[in-house]
Amino acid sequence: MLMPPAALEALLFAAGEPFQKKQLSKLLDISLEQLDTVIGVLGRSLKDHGLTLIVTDTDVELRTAPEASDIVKKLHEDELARDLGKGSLETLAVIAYQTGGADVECSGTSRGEIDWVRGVNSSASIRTLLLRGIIEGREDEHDKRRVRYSLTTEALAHLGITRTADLPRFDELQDSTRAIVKEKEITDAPTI
Amino acid sequence: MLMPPAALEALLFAAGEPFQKKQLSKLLDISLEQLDTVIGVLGRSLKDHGLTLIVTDTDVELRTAPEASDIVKKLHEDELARDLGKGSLETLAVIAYQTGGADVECSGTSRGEIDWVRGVNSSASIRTLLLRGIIEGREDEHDKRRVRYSLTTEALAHLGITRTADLPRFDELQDSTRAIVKEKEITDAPTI
Amino acid sequence: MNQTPLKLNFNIQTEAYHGPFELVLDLIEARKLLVNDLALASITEDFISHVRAQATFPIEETTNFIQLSATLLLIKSKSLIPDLILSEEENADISDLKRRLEAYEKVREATRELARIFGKSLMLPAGIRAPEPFFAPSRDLSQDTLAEALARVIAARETVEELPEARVKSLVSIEEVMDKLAKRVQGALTLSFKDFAGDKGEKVEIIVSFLALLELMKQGTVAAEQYHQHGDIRISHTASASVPRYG
Repeated sequence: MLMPPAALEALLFAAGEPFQKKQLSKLLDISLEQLDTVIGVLGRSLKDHGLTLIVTDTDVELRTAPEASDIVKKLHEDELARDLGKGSLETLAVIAYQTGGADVECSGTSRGEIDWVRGVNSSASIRTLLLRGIIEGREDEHDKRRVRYSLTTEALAHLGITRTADLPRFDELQDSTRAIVKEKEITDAPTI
Repeated sequence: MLMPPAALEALLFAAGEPFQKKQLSKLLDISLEQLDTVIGVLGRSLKDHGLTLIVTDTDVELRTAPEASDIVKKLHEDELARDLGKGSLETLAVIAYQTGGADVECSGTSRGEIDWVRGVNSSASIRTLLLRGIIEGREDEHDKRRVRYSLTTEALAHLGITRTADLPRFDELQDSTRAIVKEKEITDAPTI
Repeated sequence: MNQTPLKLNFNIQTEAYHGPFELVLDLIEARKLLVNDLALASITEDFISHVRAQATFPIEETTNFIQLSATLLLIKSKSLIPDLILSEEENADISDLKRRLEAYEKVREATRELARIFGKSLMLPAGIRAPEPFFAPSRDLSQDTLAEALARVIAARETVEELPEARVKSLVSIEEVMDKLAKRVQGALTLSFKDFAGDKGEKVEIIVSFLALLELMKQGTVAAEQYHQHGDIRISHTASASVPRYG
């Protein structure tokens, strides 16, 4: 069995954002007082580690240690200065061409559609594009759990266009892309 | 100053996705051999913590520990692992048990090798695994037209293990499979 | 076996799907045998009945099954008539099949191991912090690189979908395979008939009924019996002196 401090660490890590103490005590099935003890134990065990706990009256959060700020900053600079690369460009292209055009019925592209067209998992690419402000996600009107991605206005400006329909070979490439997406709807069935 | 294992931990946490070893060695300004040592040290220091390192030939990723599975599942109930179909699982097994090890000249498994051992066309299964991010394809170093597939950190995370060598009965099931495939490469016999 | 015809290549494998190797191993395991010539010879009829009962395999899978049937029939024939001379290619097919089956046995075990642990202990990645959006484009982001990227993706899909076509060429019917083999076996039998004198008379009988069996299967009569996958062998070489029941 996992000790409470380790369980707390796993929860905070997977959450990625501040976690309410109230909610944590429920999840871990301990009292708020016990939780404070557990937070103390975890905090001390993170000494000499690259992570640290930020604790307020109501919340707890796992963060990179302040001593690591230089190297983490270097990482982000590195990430932002880098070329997008093949995977992210393909992902962006699917979003750009699949979205928009004459019929505005289809606003944005879902992750499942991108994965399907590319034939590989695109989570990492979507993450990169989001972090760089090139795409943004919006809740699907029909399915609240699904997010649809589209290009940001900054990205359009960078490309020197006002709408994606101005992209080269737009009609042709959009038709092919949408035909592939249709295929998905037909075969969206049992796991293989 | 932050020690390299702590710096590595901070970077992996901040990245939130698999990190290429090559890129890490550059950021930390250490050699790949040194990086492997640092990975080992960090891995051991995470014992009794809620986090763990997943290491493949090319990548490292920080993830919640397998023991924390039950508690973190409460967080993401909606996006829990869907089971894989039989064909995909079998294809995954072929790839999993042939990858890794120090003496592999070519890492990864080609589609031809998978078909050879399964006796059926595996493209559908490979596609499913790619879509779910459980395997990734890389160009064969010797034959650019051929793609070789290997496990991602996502695959290991679903299997609850930190490296391929921890697969159940790995030595027993891996060695024999590899010996057989090697033989095949020599004779390069026609299909069935 | 629950096999439904499916429209698209990437949907071939339903849960109940049995590949040809799997079928062979299931049949061998049901008889508690190890993978060797003897075992392969003993499951040949069952395997073929099975293939014949499946009218709805996707075309490419049918090729795999028929090619495997052909190799099994060779092994069977050779076990009945040791004098039957096999070509180098045929011998290579047989040893290749045995190697693949050995490898596949391991894969099956590995698959069982993975099925046992897959998804049981999930290890989650670090949660994604809501990004503070600030725009950071790159040098490789332009209208043209985007169009190229998408064209590349579309082209890659097309080549993937064209691949299976090439394999269908080798398609032959199981009847052709049986016909050819029946002729070979009959030929070998005539040539070496004198070897089968005396105490070997029993063997002649076996071979003759094997040929009769090939003929029956060709006409579809045996297949009409619809074997249960793990069911009894109604026709084996020990019982083959009696004509299989049908009708």
